[in-house]
Amino acid sequence: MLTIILITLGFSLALAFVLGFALGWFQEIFKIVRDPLIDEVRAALPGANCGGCGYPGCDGYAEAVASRRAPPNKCTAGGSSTAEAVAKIVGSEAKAEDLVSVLRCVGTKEKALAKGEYVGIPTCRGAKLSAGGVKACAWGCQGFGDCVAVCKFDALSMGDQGLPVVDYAKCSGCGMCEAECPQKLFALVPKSRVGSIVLCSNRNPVKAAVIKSCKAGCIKCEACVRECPEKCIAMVDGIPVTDYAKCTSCGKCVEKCPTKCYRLLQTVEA
Amino acid sequence: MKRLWNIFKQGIIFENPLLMLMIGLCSALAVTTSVSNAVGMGVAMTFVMLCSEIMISAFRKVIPNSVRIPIFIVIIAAFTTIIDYVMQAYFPELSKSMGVFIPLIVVNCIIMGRVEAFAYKQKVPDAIVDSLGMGLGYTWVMVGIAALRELLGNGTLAGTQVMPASFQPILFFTMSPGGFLVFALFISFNIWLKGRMAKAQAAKAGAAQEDAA
Amino acid sequence: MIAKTFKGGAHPPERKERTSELPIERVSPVKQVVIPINQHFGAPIQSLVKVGEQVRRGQKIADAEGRMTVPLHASVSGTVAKIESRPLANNLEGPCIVIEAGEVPGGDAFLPPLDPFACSKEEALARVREAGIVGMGGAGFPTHVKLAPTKPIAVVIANAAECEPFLTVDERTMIERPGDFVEGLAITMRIVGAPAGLIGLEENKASVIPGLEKAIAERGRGMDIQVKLLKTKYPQGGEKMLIVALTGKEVPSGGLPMDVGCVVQNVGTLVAMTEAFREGKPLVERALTITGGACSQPKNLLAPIGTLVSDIVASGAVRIAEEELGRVVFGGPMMGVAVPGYAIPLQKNSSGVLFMSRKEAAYFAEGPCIRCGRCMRACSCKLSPALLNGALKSGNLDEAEAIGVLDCVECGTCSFVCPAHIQLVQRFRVGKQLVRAKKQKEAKNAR
Amino acid sequence: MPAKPLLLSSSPHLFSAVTTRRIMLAVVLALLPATVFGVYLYGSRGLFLVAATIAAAVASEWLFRLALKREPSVGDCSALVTGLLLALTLPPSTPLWMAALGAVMAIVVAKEFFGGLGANPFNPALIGRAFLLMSFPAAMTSWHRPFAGIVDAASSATPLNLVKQGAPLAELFASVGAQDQGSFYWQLFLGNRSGSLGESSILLVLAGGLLLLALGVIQLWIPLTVLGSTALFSWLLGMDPLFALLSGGVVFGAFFMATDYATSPLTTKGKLIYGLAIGLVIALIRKLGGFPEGVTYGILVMNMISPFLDRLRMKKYGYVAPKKPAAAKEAAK
Amino acid sequence: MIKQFAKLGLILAAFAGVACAGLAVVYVATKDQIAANAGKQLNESLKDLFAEAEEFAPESLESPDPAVAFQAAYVARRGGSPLGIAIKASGPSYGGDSVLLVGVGLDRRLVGVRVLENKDTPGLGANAASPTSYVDKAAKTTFPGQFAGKPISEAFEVKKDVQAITASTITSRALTKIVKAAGGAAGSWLERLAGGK
Amino acid sequence: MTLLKIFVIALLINNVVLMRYLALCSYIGMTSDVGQSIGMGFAVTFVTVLATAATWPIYNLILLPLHLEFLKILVFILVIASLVQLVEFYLKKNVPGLYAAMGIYLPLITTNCAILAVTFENISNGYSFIESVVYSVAVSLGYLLAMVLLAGVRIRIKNSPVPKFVQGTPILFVATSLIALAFGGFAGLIK
Ligand SMILES: Cc1cc2nc3c(=O)[nH]c(=O)nc-3n(C[C@H](O)[C@H](O)[C@H](O)COP(=O)(O)O)c2cc1C
Ligand SMILES: Cc1cc2nc3c(=O)[nH]c(=O)nc-3n(C[C@H](O)[C@H](O)[C@H](O)COP(=O)(O)O)c2cc1C
Ligand SMILES: Cc1cc2nc3c(=O)[nH]c(=O)nc-3n(C[C@H](O)[C@H](O)[C@H](O)COP(=O)(O)O)c2cc1C
Ligand SMILES: Cc1cc2nc3c(=O)[nH]c(=O)nc-3n(C[C@H](O)[C@H](O)[C@H](O)CO)c2cc1C
Ligand code: SF4
Ligand code: SF4
Ligand code: SF4
Ligand code: SF4
Ligand code: FES
Repeated sequence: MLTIILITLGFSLALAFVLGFALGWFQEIFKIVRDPLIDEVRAALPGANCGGCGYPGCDGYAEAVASRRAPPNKCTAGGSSTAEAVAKIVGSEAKAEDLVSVLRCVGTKEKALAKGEYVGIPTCRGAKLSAGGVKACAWGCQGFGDCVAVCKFDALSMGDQGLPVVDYAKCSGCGMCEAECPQKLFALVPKSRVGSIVLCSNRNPVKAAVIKSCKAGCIKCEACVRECPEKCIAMVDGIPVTDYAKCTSCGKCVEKCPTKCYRLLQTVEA
Repeated sequence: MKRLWNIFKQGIIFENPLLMLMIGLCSALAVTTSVSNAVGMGVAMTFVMLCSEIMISAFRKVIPNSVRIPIFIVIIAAFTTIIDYVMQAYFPELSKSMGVFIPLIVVNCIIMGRVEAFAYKQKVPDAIVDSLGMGLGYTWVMVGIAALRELLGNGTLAGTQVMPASFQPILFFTMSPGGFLVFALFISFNIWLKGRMAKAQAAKAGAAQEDAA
Repeated sequence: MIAKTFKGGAHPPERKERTSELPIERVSPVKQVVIPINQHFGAPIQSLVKVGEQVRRGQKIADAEGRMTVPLHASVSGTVAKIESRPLANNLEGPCIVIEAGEVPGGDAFLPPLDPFACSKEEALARVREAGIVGMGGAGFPTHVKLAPTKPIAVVIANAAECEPFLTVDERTMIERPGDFVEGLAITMRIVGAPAGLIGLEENKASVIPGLEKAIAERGRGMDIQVKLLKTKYPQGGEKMLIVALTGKEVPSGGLPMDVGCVVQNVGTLVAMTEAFREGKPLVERALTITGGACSQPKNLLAPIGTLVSDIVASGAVRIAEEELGRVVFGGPMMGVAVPGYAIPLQKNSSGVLFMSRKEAAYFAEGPCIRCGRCMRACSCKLSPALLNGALKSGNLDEAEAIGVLDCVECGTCSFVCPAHIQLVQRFRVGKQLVRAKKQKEAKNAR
Repeated sequence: MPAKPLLLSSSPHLFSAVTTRRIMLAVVLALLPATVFGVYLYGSRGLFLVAATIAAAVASEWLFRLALKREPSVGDCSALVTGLLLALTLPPSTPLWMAALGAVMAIVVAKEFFGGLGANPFNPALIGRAFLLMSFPAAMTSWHRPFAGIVDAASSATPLNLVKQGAPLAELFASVGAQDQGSFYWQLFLGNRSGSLGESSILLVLAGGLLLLALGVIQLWIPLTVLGSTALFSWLLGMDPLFALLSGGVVFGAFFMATDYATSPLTTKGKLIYGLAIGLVIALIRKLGGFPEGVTYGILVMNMISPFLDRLRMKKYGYVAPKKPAAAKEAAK
Repeated sequence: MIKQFAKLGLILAAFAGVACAGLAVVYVATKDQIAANAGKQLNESLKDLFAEAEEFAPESLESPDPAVAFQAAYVARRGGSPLGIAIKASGPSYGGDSVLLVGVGLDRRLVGVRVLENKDTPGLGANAASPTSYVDKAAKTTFPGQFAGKPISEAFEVKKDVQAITASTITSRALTKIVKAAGGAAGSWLERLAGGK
Repeated sequence: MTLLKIFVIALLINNVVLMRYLALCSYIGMTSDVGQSIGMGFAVTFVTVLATAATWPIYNLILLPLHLEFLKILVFILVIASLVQLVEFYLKKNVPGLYAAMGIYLPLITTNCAILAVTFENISNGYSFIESVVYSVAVSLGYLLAMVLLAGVRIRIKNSPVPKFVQGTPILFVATSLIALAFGGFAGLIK
């Protein structure tokens, strides 16, 4: 019994000593060199891997930032706070505004008329490409929710009106929906912005044509342009555009818009 | 006390090693052809986990970070060897039918995982409770799988005939394809359960928020 | 003659019998034309006229600088009533010049005739552009660009396959105007300097051969022009398929016919060329087939560009059974575009309008792919539609590109043969757009 | 203007008349001769077996999709085909409940778990068969003489079994009532032998297979290579190639099961390799393996390889070999 | 630096030393029991075959069949005189090697056959080892049981003088082959025994 | 012949993953891509052979003569863990190309139970050194084979509408079940 224990002890002590020694030694020789900055930056990123920054996931962006190949404010999802944090780590100035995505279409199922009986693949891009869209309005929302599918932040859902609904609390302003929508219906708007906005993208200047296709759209009556006391609204390429430098959010345009497609941004977000 | 109970609960359901964390799968499939094997394996695992967690938790202050892995291995291997020999000596049948899987406890990801993630950082009582919870969590799943497999594949439960004599055992379930299939169904059941629980929790949280408002 | 062909393809029902015997009729004068400004493939052009202005038939009414532009001509004499956005045959809206027909002093404003074989090459190309000629069998590619290739051309191919079911204009044109057709081919050969010309037509049109042979003898100017028979199979008329069938060469991926020494021209385009030189007539009217199950009196018609199809129907030239109408298609049934109504103007490349009955237009819901492999065998480009579909459905754009989504010519053969009625072409169209967008983005990032 | 809204959809606007359901019904039609012959050989028992598997297959597919709130798919008739094929590959004496269990396994586990029609990587009917073979080996390896009725004790080895056991030639001939080599082959061809319900008459199976070929439901590649390579490798391994083709379920498997769309490669090159390899595995299992018959496993094993064979695509039209990065660099210089 | 590594080594060694010492204790404590377990099944089977025997003396025998290997052989003795011989023989069967214990008495008849190891299919070949699976239901004879009392000179042909397990001809033949080989070797041993005396 | 027998049995008939349920963690984890599974498979093959070459002599030449066979588990696992470390260090420094291809798999290998199982079985089966090496190659190639096959099935699963309740790991085990069922055909291939 005792001999066995002794032999065991001798053997194991020798083995363990050698191993422990060797391990410590090896760790010293083959120290892994990796820029610790990368990990630091990575830790400051939200980790949604949404690709909004234009790099392959958060890791890719972290590496790019750490090696100074990318500015610190590219993470749209993280917004200004992340940009600041990242900037602090790599030691540069950050300038980023928190954005949210606003849908510029009010053509609900009832209001915007269907063009025919669309029977192709149920995606907005498919409908647009093969049938020029499913609605009489060539600019309106197709309602198949391509945007909903790409939103990584669960901020979009398809409302029962057939239009996507943005949850402004969750929207990170990453812009995926804006890029995906074949009708280019989303506007990325700074969270802090106040003022009015038209929620219609129909650029057909012919009033009759608009009325025939959508009961909610902008009919080019230009009431908003006329009524604005600050004269800050102008028709650009068929739709009214607000100059936010001048807009005071007085609400006159909203009041006068016959189809109620002019809104104040605050009420959109509510 | 509540804290310990919570730790215990984690292992049994919420962080059940087999179902939720999906580690240590090999033994779970290999020895679940009969309930007695499953119990044996569960006990052996729990024993090794308990002893190792106690040791490591107790000595966590003196184990240097850079050689902690070899030390963990030494400790786990020692207890594995002990249970191996004990089973060979006193439960020879069981030991034989579990074959190489008893020695393989040493590489079972569950133990290494718990030791590294829990015992090395927590106090001894916590470690004890954690290992018991994890062990029990591991065991009940094993027994569940084994019961189903043994019942369908052999018509018995823990060796006693429970199905009527006219029942024709479906040998598929005692063989490896059957094991994989039953395990798959178990996991999917659990994913469903997890979803249900998460939903319930979310609903609760929502309700609480509304109350507050 | 042994009929040549390509690998793949399918045999949709031909349905040409209703119109193949009917001569091309000129539509009765219309009151109004709606001329889409941009009918060519390339950079947009601008209107040269204002509302209220009087224009003469053949007068240039829109143009712009740039290689990839083609001028537009008034197709009737009259007054410009409006310039506005209208729904077009491609299902999008676009600017159109609306002309109220009326008497205008001076009559037609055609160009002076020009001898294509005597003038210089530059003069000839300028004439082709000035006449507003674009490809009339396909995408409306500016013909003068096609006729100025940067590589030597060995053969000009007259695409007389007319593989689309229902359509019969090309066949009728060859029967009625074989001389103008053959001369157009000769002119093209002269301009690109090709020593040989081939006329490729499907076996179901073999009856036009004697007429063509005679025309070659009379108006072929002794050039090496031959008629070749092709198997009747869709899409025999796709230029890539036509080239491989006739020359055995494949147009390299991403390349053009000129990369294998070919120029391909549609029958209508060739006739338009002859008219542009011999009569000085710009492209102001075109022949087309109006047919389909819901069309109780189908016709081959010659109509001014910009004529609204609804006006043709209203004039009684063709009769439509409204209650049976299920789908209106601009173009052929395999590649045409389904439109929501027919108050839509004809364009330079509108080779037909189909009024399909509800029964013909029967729609099938997409089923799961059963991996039958029919699409793989039918694909005219030897792609793997079933695998492409899988890759695109799971959003794997890299795999889709590797399998060759960008090489798909959208012929629709795969969708036609698919027993599960999977919308393969539509998905590929979307996929092509997405892959291109991705490549662009990557190229930008790389820079 | 039109009375109803017009249909808007992508081109093409015409569709071929071949639909999924028609294809499946064609397979059923092609299987009818063999099925009827099986019922003729084994009486009403054969009919019940077919009914049991079909009912179980169709019902389980319907119920499964109902439970998952998925669109019903029974209308495409693929479950019908699976059920029928399963019955035809079973020993006629298989207890009905067993056969039904196999059908449920085939449909639910092998097909619906993977997403239903076309998504299954393994041949459902053969998974059902392999499951039964593993679960109830005794029942699945007891065969009956035609016309003898299904009596418990009256089991009789199939010709393949006899060969596997090294039985003398005379016994082999006697098992099909033949006197010499020629009439032995002839009897095998006609189908007067014990075996699975639908496989015995090579003549009728071939007739069905040729029908499928004629209708364009299947291509020749797979059946041809399976049969050819089974014969070739059987011969190379020292077995009688003609006997190899006429015994067991090779012909049946080659025409009806190796050709299953969902589990065979899509491309022609893939199909050729697939068929060749199936033949090899069949011959190996028959020669060396534990089973007298290797068709089930030959096909199942190759089902696993089939996703890789899908990569053997044709060169696309106008294929240009991608420039090697090095060459590209040089070109840039 | 070296000192630091040495320290790591020492700590590891300390743990290893304690662990190994503990193991040694457990090993010694369980050694005998394990050794005893190993021979248990064999011993019980031997006792079962030769109930009167007092001791089993190892003997070495050559297998006449190259496919069958003899792992051991024991001469059963009572009061110094042999009662018979038991051969532990293995041979390939359906699912791998099977091990049988074949007992032969001095009367040149099989005393009995015990299946020590069998890896064949449960419900089929493995029925060879099942005490409740009968080849002859009426007489309740199991597959190995049918050999008891058979003279070793018999032809041992499956389906003629040996009843096969249902649908398991391969197993039946494989096991019978082992029995036959053991019987043959026992026969020559008995001859030598007789000759030697 | 016996070496061939050992090989075929370990590769096909008693496949480590499919029939013996070993190395499942990495089998499930590392098969989302065919290339990945091949990389992991070869990495495991390499380490298994090394481990066999190291542990067989240690057991038969050191532990057995010293009557220390009860240290088997402890010594083997330590040896394998150190081996993996050493290989990793070595490759990183000297063969960076190979390291880039294989390196990411190495840490996963330490806890791969198949390797340890092979070293134990070499002993318990009483294999000679050569037999042990052949066995270890066969087992790890069996692992490679199973991985590649699952990776193939996963190509199909990726593009399929798998029902929600079996999505993810469950369907992988269902697929494994069917692969194992198909492997049933190899049973008795060598008797
Ligand atoms: C699938 C497919 C089928 C086509 N079929 C025809 C056809 O039948 N006749 C034709 O003139 N052009 C057809 N085209 C267009 C030709 O490819 C080609 O663009 C045209 O012949 C060029 O002549 P153009 O420029 O004079 O129009 C087809 C194109 C595709 C992609
Ligand atoms: C597709 C198919 C696969 C089969 N697979 C097997 C098998 O794996 N094992 C088996 O024993 N029988 C199988 N059978 C049944 C056998 O082919 C056959 O009934 C029996 O084994 C021997 O038949 P024979 O000797 O009359 O030719 C299969 C039948 C078919 C149609
Ligand atoms: C799943 C399965 C397991 C089998 N297991 C055994 C077995 O353990 N022993 C055996 O002899 N034959 C086994 N077989 C082989 C068949 O039973 C084979 O048909 C039989 O050996 C033929 O002999 P028979 O004349 O007794 O039917 C098995 C077959 C299958 C399909
Ligand atoms: C030619 C052909 C062969 C088929 N063979 C099988 C078969 O062997 N097994 C099966 O379950 N279904 C078969 N089917 C039916 C169907 O394809 C099968 O249910 C799918 O595998 C399910 O995805 C076949 C269908 C066709 C058209
Ligand atoms: S709504 Fe649009 S911008 Fe906002 S998070 Fe979603 S995808 Fe990004
Ligand atoms: S907003 Fe754009 S992407 Fe979203 S549903 Fe409407 S059309 Fe589609
Ligand atoms: S549409 Fe594209 S993929 Fe389909 S057959 Fe034509 S070329 Fe092939
Ligand atoms: S034709 Fe349709 S069902 Fe057949 S393989 Fe192609 S996509 Fe799949
Ligand atoms: S790999 Fe076997 S337990 Fe994890």
